[in-house]
Amino acid sequence: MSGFDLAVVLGAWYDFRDLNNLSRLITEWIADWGPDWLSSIVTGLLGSLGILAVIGPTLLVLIWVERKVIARFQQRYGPNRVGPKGLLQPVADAIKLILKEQLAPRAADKLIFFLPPVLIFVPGLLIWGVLPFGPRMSVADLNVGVLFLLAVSGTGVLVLFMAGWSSNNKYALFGAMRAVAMSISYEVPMVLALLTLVVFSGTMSVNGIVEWQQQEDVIFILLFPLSAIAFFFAASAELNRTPADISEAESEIVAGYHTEYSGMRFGLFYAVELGNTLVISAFIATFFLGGWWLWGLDQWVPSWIILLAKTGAVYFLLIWTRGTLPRLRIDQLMSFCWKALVPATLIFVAVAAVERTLLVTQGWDTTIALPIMAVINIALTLGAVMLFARLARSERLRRPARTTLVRDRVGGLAAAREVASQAGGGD
Amino acid sequence: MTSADDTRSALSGTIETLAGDGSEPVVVNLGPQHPSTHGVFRLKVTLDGEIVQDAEMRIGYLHRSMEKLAEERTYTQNIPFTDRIDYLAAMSNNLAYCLAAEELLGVEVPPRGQAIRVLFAELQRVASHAMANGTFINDCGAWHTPLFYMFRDRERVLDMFEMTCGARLTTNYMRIGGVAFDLPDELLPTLRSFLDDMPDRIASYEDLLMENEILHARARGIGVISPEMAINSSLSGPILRATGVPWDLRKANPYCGYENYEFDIPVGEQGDCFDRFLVRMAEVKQSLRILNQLIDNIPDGPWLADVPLHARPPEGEAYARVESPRGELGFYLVSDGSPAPYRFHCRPPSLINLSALKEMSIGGTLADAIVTLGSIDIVVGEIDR
Amino acid sequence: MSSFGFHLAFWLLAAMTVGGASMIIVSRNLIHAVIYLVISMLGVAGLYLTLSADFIAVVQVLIYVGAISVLMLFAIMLTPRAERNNTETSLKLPAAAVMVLILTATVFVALDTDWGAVRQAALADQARLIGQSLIREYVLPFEIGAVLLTAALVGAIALARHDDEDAAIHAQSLQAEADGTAEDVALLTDPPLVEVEADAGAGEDGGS
Amino acid sequence: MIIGLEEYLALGALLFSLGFYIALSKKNAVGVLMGVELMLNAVNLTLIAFSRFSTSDITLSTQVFVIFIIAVAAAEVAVGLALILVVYRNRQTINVDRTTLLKG
Repeated sequence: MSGFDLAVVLGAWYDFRDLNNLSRLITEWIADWGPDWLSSIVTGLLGSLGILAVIGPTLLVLIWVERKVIARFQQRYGPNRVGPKGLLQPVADAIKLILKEQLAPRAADKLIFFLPPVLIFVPGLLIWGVLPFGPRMSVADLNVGVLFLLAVSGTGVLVLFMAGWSSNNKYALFGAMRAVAMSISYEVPMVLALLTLVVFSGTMSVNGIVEWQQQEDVIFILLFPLSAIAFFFAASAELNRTPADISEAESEIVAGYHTEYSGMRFGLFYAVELGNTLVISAFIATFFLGGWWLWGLDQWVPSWIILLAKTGAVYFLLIWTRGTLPRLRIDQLMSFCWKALVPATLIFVAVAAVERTLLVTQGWDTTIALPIMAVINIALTLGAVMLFARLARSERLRRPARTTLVRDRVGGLAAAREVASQAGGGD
Repeated sequence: MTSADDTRSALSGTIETLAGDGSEPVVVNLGPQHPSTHGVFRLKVTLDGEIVQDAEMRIGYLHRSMEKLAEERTYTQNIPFTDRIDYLAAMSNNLAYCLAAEELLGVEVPPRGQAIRVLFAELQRVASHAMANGTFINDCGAWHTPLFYMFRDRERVLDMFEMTCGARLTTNYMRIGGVAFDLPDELLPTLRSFLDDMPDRIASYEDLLMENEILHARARGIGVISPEMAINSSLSGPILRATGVPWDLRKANPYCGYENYEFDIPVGEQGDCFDRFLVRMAEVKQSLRILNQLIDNIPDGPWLADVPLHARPPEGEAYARVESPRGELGFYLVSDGSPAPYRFHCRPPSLINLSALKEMSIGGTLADAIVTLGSIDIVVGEIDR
Repeated sequence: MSSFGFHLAFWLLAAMTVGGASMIIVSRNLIHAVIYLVISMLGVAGLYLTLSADFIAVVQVLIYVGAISVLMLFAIMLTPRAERNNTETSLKLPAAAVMVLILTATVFVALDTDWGAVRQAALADQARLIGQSLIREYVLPFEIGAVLLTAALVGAIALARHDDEDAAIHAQSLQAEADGTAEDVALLTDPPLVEVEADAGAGEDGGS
Repeated sequence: MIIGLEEYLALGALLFSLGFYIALSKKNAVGVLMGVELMLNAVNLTLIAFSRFSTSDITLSTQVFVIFIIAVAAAEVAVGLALILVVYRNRQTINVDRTTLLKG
């Protein structure tokens, strides 16, 4: 394997390649003397503390990264005053938010108004539970992990609704209703996109999907690019990021469901939103880019660093789209979801089922069959995208015809009068 | 619990407000504090779901009583007020006011002064349109990126303003009879490099925005107004031209020697938000064209005619209008022979263009109304004065 | 299964379930009631977990918390404020009586019968087993379920679709009701009597 | 005390009767629907409890049955809420006391 003997550190608590070792040792130690429920509670606590310890600082860095990257897109410097390179800016922001007065509208539904900033953390943290950081490194490697991910991320919308409704603010209510409508719509392509993977790999465990990719030496974005695209877009809609950030569309409804939240309550929403972006990036990396596995490099580099790198790449893509695209309108988003993403992903579920069946029943050699299927699927994806582009263009053509975009005219008063008289108005 | 009475009272209370499908309209106040009303302007929209049923404009939050104040000051002292009417196009406002005062006083502006005025009016148009298009894309929901791109160009224009007159926004540069200062030596090289860079910049914006499917979806066919409706509402500027009417005061009623420059009037075809955006982009190009013709042909000589500081114009009235970035900007002055105008009135293009907002936004969604408002490019200082 | 952790989980979840359900009765605000329903559903999901039915538990969260409650919220938000109370009808007392009867009967049966119950070994990899049995033994019910869901989908869309003509008739009947001539409502649906209000359906459905 | 089948069954019975009471007593149609959902949940809980504790080997088929119940419940809610919307449009109320058209 490597130059030095890995076996010496393998499994020791200081082996940073598998951060689970420490918690495993502790639970084994507790199991020796304590009741079994204590050890499971301690494991759970350790896992959540570990996750919190990862997310907390990561979020602070992410705020800085996002602001800095967006600033570079926009040819600005971004935060550069507090700390080296502005790195302490998020800390300063957090301190400011904590010190700010927390206002609540007088007519707000008090209990429901105060709960969401806390409740929003529950799904935000639970999702991390099934994310595998390495071969054995996930808090809970459920055999229904994919379903768990979908179920938990679906509950978040309820909290958003609570926040928006209880604020007793019309912008907030609009934001909440938009969030709810969009979230339940985009859950469908999300489910279908993941269903292709589940059907093809034959497992619902998140780690199982990664292991399948490792075993077959292929990443799913090559096999099912359309599912990856659909999942990416649906995720960015669920995360309320541009071009689908209609539920907190700044130029329309101020801040959407969290309009009335000030101080650290807003800060919590913001933190969870960023945390969700991070975890969904991690899941995209896990499902479609192979997660902690990278063609054998995971033998040399700690698996969680590989996952982090892939997550960073996906996260950068999310920032990129956010920095580039304008926002869609709600009806356009809905029709894109139901008329484009859902049929396309549905077709790919069927494709995956057929290919899986062929693979299993014909007993083909996967090293040959999979590349062929990948090529077919990429071709299908390109076809679907081009078909969509053509349909979108024909939709565009159905709108008023336009010969040239803008004509240059050398006309003075006379020309204006002529147009005016043709139009039937004027004098 | 007499349910019949309950029903009746509940129904009689709701029946006027309910649409046919039993939905309840919601009145939403956009503003006066709202991210996309471009200042303290309030739009009261009645929504059925997301559909705008009614839009009511409430203005006056930025009223500073300028027209009344101006009656107490001399003609020259009034110039700074005009900066603050349309603070995104101070030069154009200076110009329009000075033209009116000059007409009243019968002053002839020296050729160098004319050329410098054109130069700055066109630079101002570039800056103002950059701002308008940037904020328009922002209203469409882009995350500030196009806005910052266009701010970059505006910044260079404002730098030129600063090096000439010391101010960036409220320039107070034009004077009755010309301009306050001569061009500094470094201005023309700066302008030349600006003119050299701009075509590339505009090309890159067009790459980014013209074929952007989302922008098309958001702006095409939205906020449409017909040419006759536009004319009847006395709209002007890019909104009118986007409907296909080639009405530009620089051609229709040339001032400051605009007849000597070669430029076209870009017009749209549909009169929708996207056309307004395109017309503004094209107008920036035309402005650059004018500036290119101008830069090597600025005549020498005085830049300010000899006008006494406390000039007393003869009794009479004057109306002068210019094509400001937002449309026909006019100043109407009445003199009673004293050093201060008897009446000072401004025809603000924003206010009159805004009057079409209701027409344009009813039937669309809330998001469309915001985009339409953004495409009108209002400056609240000009609406309320 | 007598460990402390299990007891704790069971009683907490039971309290959550029953408490949520009782709060639906108590709360006067329909939206609060939906949120209590969600709490109750989450409790049931937790109880499924204590019964080692993890697939069902996740499905419970996915369907009830993620979809059904959201649908209910939608339905509530589509009706005006006046309709968002959660009071009881005059049937309150009879309903309570019947409830007590059912409760005593079922609890009596539950506790008195000798079920001969023994805890089975939990199924491993339930999702796979359920999936396999769905397309083997239960393929016919599965298909019927699919047809049912499709029918429900189509039916819901057909019902909820906004029809302009209907809207005009409803406006008329409403007017009649407000005028105190509500008895004639049935007659008003007769075509000759309908004078279609010009802007009755001005709203149009805005996508979705 | 050992938590066995009886506790789950009693809990299911309690939940069922609460749902029953809600379904019968609530004025609001959405409230009625909530009661129905609670009753279905109680039945599901009972079924799962039986599947875990019963002597015969019915674990899998019970779970499949529960899946069907959940699917049907979802369909029922969708149609029920659509019905509520239609009732609301026609009658301007979703109070089940006032939807008395069939009374004649």
